[in-house]
Amino acid sequence: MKLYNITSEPINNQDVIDKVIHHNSGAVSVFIGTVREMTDEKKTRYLEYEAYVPMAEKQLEKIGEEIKVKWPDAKTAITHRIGTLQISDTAVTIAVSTPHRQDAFEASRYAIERIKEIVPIWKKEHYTDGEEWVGNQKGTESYPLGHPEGVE
Amino acid sequence: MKLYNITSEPINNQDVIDKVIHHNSGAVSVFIGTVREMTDEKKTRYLEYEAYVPMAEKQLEKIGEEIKVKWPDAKTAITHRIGTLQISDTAVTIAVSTPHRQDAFEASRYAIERIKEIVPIWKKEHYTDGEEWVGNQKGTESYPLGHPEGVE
Amino acid sequence: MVQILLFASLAQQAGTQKVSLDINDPVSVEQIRSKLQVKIGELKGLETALIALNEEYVGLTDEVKDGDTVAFIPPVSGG
Amino acid sequence: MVQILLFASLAQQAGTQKVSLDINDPVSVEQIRSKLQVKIGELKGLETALIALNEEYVGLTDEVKDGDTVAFIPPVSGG
Repeated sequence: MKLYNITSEPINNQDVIDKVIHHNSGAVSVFIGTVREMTDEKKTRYLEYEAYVPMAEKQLEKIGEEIKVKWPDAKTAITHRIGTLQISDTAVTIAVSTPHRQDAFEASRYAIERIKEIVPIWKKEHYTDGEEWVGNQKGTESYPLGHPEGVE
Repeated sequence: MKLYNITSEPINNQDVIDKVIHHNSGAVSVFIGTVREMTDEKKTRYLEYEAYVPMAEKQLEKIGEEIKVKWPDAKTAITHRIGTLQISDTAVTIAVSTPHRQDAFEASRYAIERIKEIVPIWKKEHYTDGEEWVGNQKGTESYPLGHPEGVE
Repeated sequence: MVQILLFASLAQQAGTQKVSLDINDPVSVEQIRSKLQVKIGELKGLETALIALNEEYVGLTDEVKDGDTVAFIPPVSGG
Repeated sequence: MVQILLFASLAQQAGTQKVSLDINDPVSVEQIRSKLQVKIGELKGLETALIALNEEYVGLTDEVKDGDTVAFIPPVSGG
């Protein structure tokens, strides 16, 4: 059972949830990122996700370790899909179980924020009027600290 | 498709999630409450949940309306199970979709807090050494304000 | 006739979830509570339970009419 | 030989995800980046991309040896 997983197949949410439920979990916070059609005035037709797969899985695992330090009773599983995704498809599913609910919410939110900082996955938007890699790919701005926060 | 549901059947998480995903949702925050074995030193054998069903469904719907006021783009679905539940069984599944993730987390968390305040559902713990209705059922303390916050 | 609903520890103490009371004229919620105690005896936690009239939370001074349903809601513990 | 990996807009501009560079002695990450630009021309965003050496983020002064893999990581946008 792989807790941190990059896949080109559709994500089964329940599979991810099942990885973290155990007899002393009382709460699971699940975050599901789906493909949204409208971003401001732009209409998305579909998305492509690309990853540096082995490093992305390592970074997901690192996020799980960071969560374990902050919330020792938490158990985390993350699956991110790559390839072509249609509107409403699930791009990422994060499940965090904890004995009590506050920790589950905080840890799940922490996980998605960290994914957007340190995991080498890229999204290309295919709009009705063009396409673009998301995330300032032109390099006109650098990361605020020259690197994602927390990367040594 | 019933968005606010009290059921005596096992909960299918994906069914609840599917009720809230739509073409302009980009994030779904799901909260799953499961039966935990240990509470401090006490060991639970199983739980029983009882509800005032029609009123509980109305109150769940009211929570959905409160969320709609606070987060107008949110879509909410809640299913709570009643009857006898074993360790690790799912008691409640809340799904909230929003265009952006912060709102989904906040609204989902709001929903579970409100369930614990205003929805007429009761939990009876069957411990290895006895049983008790949870929630100060002896009436030795009253609600801080004489009623759950927000109840008029 | 007014239907009274009891839940959780209240139902357990009363040995029933449903009690019927006959009223001639409208009475207050508080009076219903008193009549209930006269009919079935003291229930621990009844005085601090919330009260719902026809599935909506109400106060002690709200008016109960023939045909209404009054539910006593001990501290909830769902989720 | 050092294997260079490019992703997203960098790969798109380069027309490839993989470039090989021969080095005789260990060199710095920064020198690898310069050699890459000499070999395939300027890539927009290369200077601000993060760099991973054997799947771990590193700084410009870290040392690259024969057999290593260097990946240029433009701003990530997963999730």
